[in-house]
Amino acid sequence: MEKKIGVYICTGCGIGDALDIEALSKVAAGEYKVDICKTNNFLCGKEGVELIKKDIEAEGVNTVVIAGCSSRVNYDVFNFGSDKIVERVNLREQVIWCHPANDEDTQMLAEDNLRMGLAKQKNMNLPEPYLVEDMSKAILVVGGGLTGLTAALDAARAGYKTVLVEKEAELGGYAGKMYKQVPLKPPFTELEENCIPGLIKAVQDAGVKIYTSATIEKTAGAPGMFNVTIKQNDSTVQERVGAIVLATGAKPYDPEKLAHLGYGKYENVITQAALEEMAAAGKLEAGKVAFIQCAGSRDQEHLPYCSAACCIESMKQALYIKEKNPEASVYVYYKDIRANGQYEHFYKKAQQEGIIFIKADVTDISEEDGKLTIEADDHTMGTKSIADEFDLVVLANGMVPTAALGEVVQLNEPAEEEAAAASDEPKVELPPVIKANLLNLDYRQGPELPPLKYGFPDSHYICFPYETRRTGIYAAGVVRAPMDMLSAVEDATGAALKAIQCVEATAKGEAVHPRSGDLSYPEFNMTRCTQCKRCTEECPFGAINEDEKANPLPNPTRCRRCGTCMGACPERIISFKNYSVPMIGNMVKAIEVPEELEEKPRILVFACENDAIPALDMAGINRLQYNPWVRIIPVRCLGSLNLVWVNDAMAKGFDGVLLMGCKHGDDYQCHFIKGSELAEYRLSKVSETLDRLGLESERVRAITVSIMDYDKIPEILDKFAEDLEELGPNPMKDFQ
Amino acid sequence: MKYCFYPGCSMEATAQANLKSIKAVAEALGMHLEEIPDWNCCGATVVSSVVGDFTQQVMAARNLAIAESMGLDVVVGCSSCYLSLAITNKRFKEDEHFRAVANEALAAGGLKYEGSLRVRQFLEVVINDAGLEKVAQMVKRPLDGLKVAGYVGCQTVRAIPYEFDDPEYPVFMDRLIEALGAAATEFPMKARCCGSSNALAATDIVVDSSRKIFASAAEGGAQVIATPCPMCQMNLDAYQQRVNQLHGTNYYIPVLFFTQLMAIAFDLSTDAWALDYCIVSPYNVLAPFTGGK
Amino acid sequence: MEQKNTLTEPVKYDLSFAREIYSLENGYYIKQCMQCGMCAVACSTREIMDYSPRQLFNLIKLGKKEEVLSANTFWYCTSCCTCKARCPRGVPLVDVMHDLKKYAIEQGYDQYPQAAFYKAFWAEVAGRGKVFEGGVTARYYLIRGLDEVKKALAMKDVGMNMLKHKRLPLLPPKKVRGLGDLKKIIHKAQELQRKEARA
Amino acid sequence: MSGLTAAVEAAEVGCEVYIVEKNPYLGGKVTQINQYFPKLCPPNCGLEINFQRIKKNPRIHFFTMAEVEEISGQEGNYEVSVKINPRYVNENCTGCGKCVEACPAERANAFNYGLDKTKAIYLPHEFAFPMKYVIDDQSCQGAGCGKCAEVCEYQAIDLSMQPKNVKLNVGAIIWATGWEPYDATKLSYYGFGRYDNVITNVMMERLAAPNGPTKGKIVRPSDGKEINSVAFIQCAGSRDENHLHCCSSVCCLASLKHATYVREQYPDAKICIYYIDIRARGKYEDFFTKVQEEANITLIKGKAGEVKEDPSTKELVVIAEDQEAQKVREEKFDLVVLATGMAPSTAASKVPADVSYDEDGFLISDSGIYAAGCVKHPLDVASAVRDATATALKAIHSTVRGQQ
Repeated sequence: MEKKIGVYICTGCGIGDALDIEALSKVAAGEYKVDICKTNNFLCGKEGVELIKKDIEAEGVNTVVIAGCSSRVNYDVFNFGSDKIVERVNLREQVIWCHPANDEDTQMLAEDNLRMGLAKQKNMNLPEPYLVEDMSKAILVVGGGLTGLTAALDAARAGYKTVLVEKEAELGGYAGKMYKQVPLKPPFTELEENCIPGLIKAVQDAGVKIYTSATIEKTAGAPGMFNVTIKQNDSTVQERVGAIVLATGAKPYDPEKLAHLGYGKYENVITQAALEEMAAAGKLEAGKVAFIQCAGSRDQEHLPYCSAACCIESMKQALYIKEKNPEASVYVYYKDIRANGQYEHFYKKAQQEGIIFIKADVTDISEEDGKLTIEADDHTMGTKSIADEFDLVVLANGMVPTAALGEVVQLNEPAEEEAAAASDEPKVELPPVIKANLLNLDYRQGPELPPLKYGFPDSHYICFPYETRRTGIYAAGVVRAPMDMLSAVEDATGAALKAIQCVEATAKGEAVHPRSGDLSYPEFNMTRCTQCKRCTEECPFGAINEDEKANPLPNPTRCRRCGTCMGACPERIISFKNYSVPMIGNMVKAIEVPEELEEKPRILVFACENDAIPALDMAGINRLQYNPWVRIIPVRCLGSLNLVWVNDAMAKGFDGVLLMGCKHGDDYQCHFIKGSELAEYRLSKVSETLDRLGLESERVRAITVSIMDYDKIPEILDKFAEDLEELGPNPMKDFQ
Repeated sequence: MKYCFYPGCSMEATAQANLKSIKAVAEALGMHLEEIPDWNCCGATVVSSVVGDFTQQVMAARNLAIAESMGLDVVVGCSSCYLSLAITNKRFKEDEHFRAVANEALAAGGLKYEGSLRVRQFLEVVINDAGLEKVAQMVKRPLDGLKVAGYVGCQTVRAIPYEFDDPEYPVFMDRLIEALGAAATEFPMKARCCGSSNALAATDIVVDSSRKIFASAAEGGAQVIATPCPMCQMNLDAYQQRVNQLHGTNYYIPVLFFTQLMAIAFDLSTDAWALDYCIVSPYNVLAPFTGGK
Repeated sequence: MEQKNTLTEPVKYDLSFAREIYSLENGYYIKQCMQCGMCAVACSTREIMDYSPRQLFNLIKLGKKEEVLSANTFWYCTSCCTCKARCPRGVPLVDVMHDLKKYAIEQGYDQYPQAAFYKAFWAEVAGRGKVFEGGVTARYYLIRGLDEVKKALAMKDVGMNMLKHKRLPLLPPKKVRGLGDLKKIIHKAQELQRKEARA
Repeated sequence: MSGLTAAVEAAEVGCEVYIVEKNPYLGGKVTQINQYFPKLCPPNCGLEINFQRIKKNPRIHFFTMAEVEEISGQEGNYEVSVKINPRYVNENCTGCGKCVEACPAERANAFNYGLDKTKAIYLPHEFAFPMKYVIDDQSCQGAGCGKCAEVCEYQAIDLSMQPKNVKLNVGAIIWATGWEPYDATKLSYYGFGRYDNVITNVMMERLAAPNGPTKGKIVRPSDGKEINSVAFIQCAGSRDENHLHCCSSVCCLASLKHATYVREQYPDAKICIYYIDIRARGKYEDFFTKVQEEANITLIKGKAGEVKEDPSTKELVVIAEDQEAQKVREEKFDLVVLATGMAPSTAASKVPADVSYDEDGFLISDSGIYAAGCVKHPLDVASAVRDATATALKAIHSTVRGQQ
């Protein structure tokens, strides 16, 4: 579109008093010859906004550059419709609130910020949404247990075509085989009739398309356009769906591994699952029974995690026994009773029914003519204990997610490994994937959801439990994390909502969380592609497949718009309409780097929009002062950092470059998983190049900052500035 | 203000000072206390250990049954009696089955109790019905500067927790002490047990418990201890000397019923002050306020 | 304080004793104990108790009849109600202790002096409808026997003081007029109590 | 957090959403949390993203300082009357902060649980969204003073502002008013309110927060001194027939997290956690394991029974029965943190509609009016968010049914 630019400089909040506004206007009107450049002392006020609106109507301004406060505020006031480009230049939080007023350096900073804004808008275009042909809004639910049935029912009730695939001949899963179930509603004291039969009927009535004895042979495509091959008996069926809920549940931990608790050795040592069967079959006759909690769970030798449901499940089963035989003696050996929340009532109820709870570690189980004896260390009495005459010992043997059952595969093919080893470049580790035969994704990055820990394809986020590393595919229930039935039901409904959300966003060409609503997407100029595979390997969401010639095959609806591919591409052939390598490059070039003798070093900071930029704003809001030589460029994610920017910066004579990104490692904070890590790894590649050029590699650094680190920002920047002063100016300055 | 009054056995023996002062103070505050005719022992916290809670509560209920016809709140001075009557009453109100069975037993004596009454501690009645303002107005001999440890004891506040004060850290008594012009001292043990009925069978318990209470009161700089409870008063008063002997301490803290302090402050008759009943003599400490009588 | 813990040899769990205790008037509540230990701290005589209430409830659960009935725990309970007010599981510990005292006496575990005191006290109430200190004391020493009288002499200063200050009437209070009815009521109550226990 | 999540998730499906918030800012309790367990990451990070989602989404409308006064109608068609209390600061506010310099009056800072003070005109906290100042009319000296209005260059201050009332027509209602910390003064045996150095877990969050009253330094409230020892008392009010009957399900992990706060600042400090059961369910077990491996952190099986204070040193003594050792321990500490539990907000302020509550006072969902988050069950943040997401779909079902 033909751009008509209006620059509006706000002089309010002390900007006018701290800066030479005239000089600032000259930058826009003079250097950049913008059509319109106006100032106002209260731009976010009614008149201020009117002023801009008038120019839009009368003068046809379609690109508005606003120099004033941070884009974190007044986002609503300065919204002039989706057909206008609005660029915000930060003069308040990141200039006058953290630098001395009427100071030469502060003024230079303000002018550079304006230059960057003006350079940036040059390369900015209005994004056009990517729209799927033959879009499907259907929801596929994989797994017909409690979670799957609930998700399917809730999706269908919301008016979406829903397909349910269950590998067994019968729907219902583990919960379906239960005699009764734990209370799911207040007062949380009464056993409830199994809800599965009713749920199955509701799912059928809701018109869900059901495949039983069916597995998924292949899941190809992307959100809005998944083509799923379902294998039922020996025939296969194709279904086109928009999003997927993975609800394949968990399996009990293999009791064969619990020989130390007598399983396999004594036939009356059984699992919780076996007890459910006995109860359901009405074959539960026992006078003295023991439950052993954490049989496998909370055990570094077996399952390091807690299986979450076993405590209340054992209480329930103990109550079965009491129901059958009120005179029965029932003991529960536990580490901690984890009847969280309102299940405390259930715990008390179990006690009232005469079930005996003993905090103890079981040390030995033995058998004499069919009766079992348990030896334990009793922690509440500080003694050894022996209890005998047990008819039955039930192991609460925990759960293992179905996603964890399969061969673990590392996706960097050997050839590449060697290549990597040969060239001394470090290599990106692709996350291992477990071939669990659940979805069989036709993805460059493996056939299943990448596991987080212990094989659970869980979200890494506390605040975003449905964050997924495969767009449009949401894990729910015990396949996602250990949980009780009450949680699983909620989890199913939540996942159904996320799936619905995904198809709705995809239909509009919008991104899903975290850049919800973003219409831009990466476009590839294939003519210059060298098939280096970096984009296909580094995309954190497996959005890009490869053809046999290793050409990238982008799937825009899988894309989360982080720009990691753009940063990875050595040929710079990947760009977004409103975010591209040249755009940032031009911003770098727009900054004025003074001559060496002026002794005004320059530091370029690439800062992550999600955490580092707000932290910098906070430093301003708290009026923390820091070095004025820094020039800050926000990036979507450090993953989008393209090395050419660093080269440009050094060539232009910047004395140092600093990357501010999110924490990585096990507790990573990057919302695009590996962004900041990738940036650091790329940086490690530049360092030698720099050394070769006789430039100290210390000039280019990456650090991690969290949104709460604002108080540390002055120290970080000042320290870096000092270090650079010691190194002396960038020799490249002379070649300007 | 009319009330049914349940004195309890100790008031006729070890705690006559309590009875005298309660009656006088009540009258002064315009409360008419009508003694429950032919009342019997409530069983305290002892009897149930021999005959069980149910029988003990039925015994206690006999008094309530008699009182019910009078239709007045039942006021109790003794903490132990208050405990047993209050809990019994609560069960009659809340537990239908218990009420039915208990009435079956009462019927054997031609009685019946519907559970219509309120059972209240005299201390609480003074504060809630008469009110601290009224009390302050009545003061003729302000106990200025007298440092009093308000020893509520255990059963008064824990019979029915939060019924009228915090079961662990009560403040009612302190407010009352202040209303009399005296100063309520910091006294962490104000609601700890004195050893109760163990005086005879396990003196060591009483001695040991009392020692801790004296220590706490002394640390707060108390000159006298004031209590609503006959049992507490007896243990702390009668065994103070013993504590000193056994522990080489030399506590000298007179122990009075709060009603005695009220009687003095209100300038009622010396008979109502009933100071002669105190084993640890309070005369010196109280001299500044008892002058002229 | 070091609580007594004689359980050196392994415990054999046995619920029959526990069931007997759980069937006492307030025994039902013991089942709700979640072994938090609040009572152990709340107790005003905890220093001299050999088992804290929590431990005692645990022993009951483990079926240690002998340890439970010979424990001093419930005898040293002063009914101060602190534990009862604090117990997070709403166990009326004081009332449970009353039950245990009664049960212990019935089982012949009445060697503790408190047992004698309670019997003496009850005898007074049953005979007069009111309590007379003098009577209780006399009966107490009758039950405890001579050696106890030595202790009494050591205590006589206390007694003398009480007398001196008119706190020990020499004559008992008047009998309750309705004593006959009261006795009928008590008799009936006892009968009903036994019936309730069976039900 | 639950309300925010439910709103954003529903709006991103395509619904029109109204948020009614009684605070002058969005985000609720999590804005006062320093770090989340088990990742020890800052809540403001996730909040920032949610606020971005709100900013970008034209379908979300919100009112701060607002309360629901009346609800009429039925599923699919409710009329909700909302009272908007005066902020005394209008939309002109640019957040420049000049007013604060001028304001003579002070108030106890509720955001920091009264651990420090702000001026009567104040920004609730740095990350406050919307970033507008607000006046506390309880402590403001009113028009008579008016100093803030004088210095404000943008006519943003209106001391005569009156409550407003808005009517909303909606298809479904999600009630996500969350929880309140249980009143620790009711646990008199722990001495909260009498002993300066006995604090609650929510106060601990503020003490450890960089934007808290001590700039993140954990010290003794009595004298600002550094600490050598801390005790954490679990189930302070929870799992208790006399207080909160149910388990609050987050306190164990919160205290384990607080132990890491202390450990980070005081590598040698003695840390004791008194507990009945450690309820680190699911993968939280890893966090529990990690904390146990820390040196000098002792877990004591036995609920703390009592706290005593030495009036001279303000030191505290925690008395508890150590069940592993079979003895009652008395330990000295500089600081005692009560793991007070969650009381549903509906225990204090009910929903102005015909709804039911369970015996713990939690709101029971009904088709049309749904409970989400901690007003429904005691939940940790991740579970509350999950629950809120699910509830958003249930609300959408109501609108679907409403149209039929």
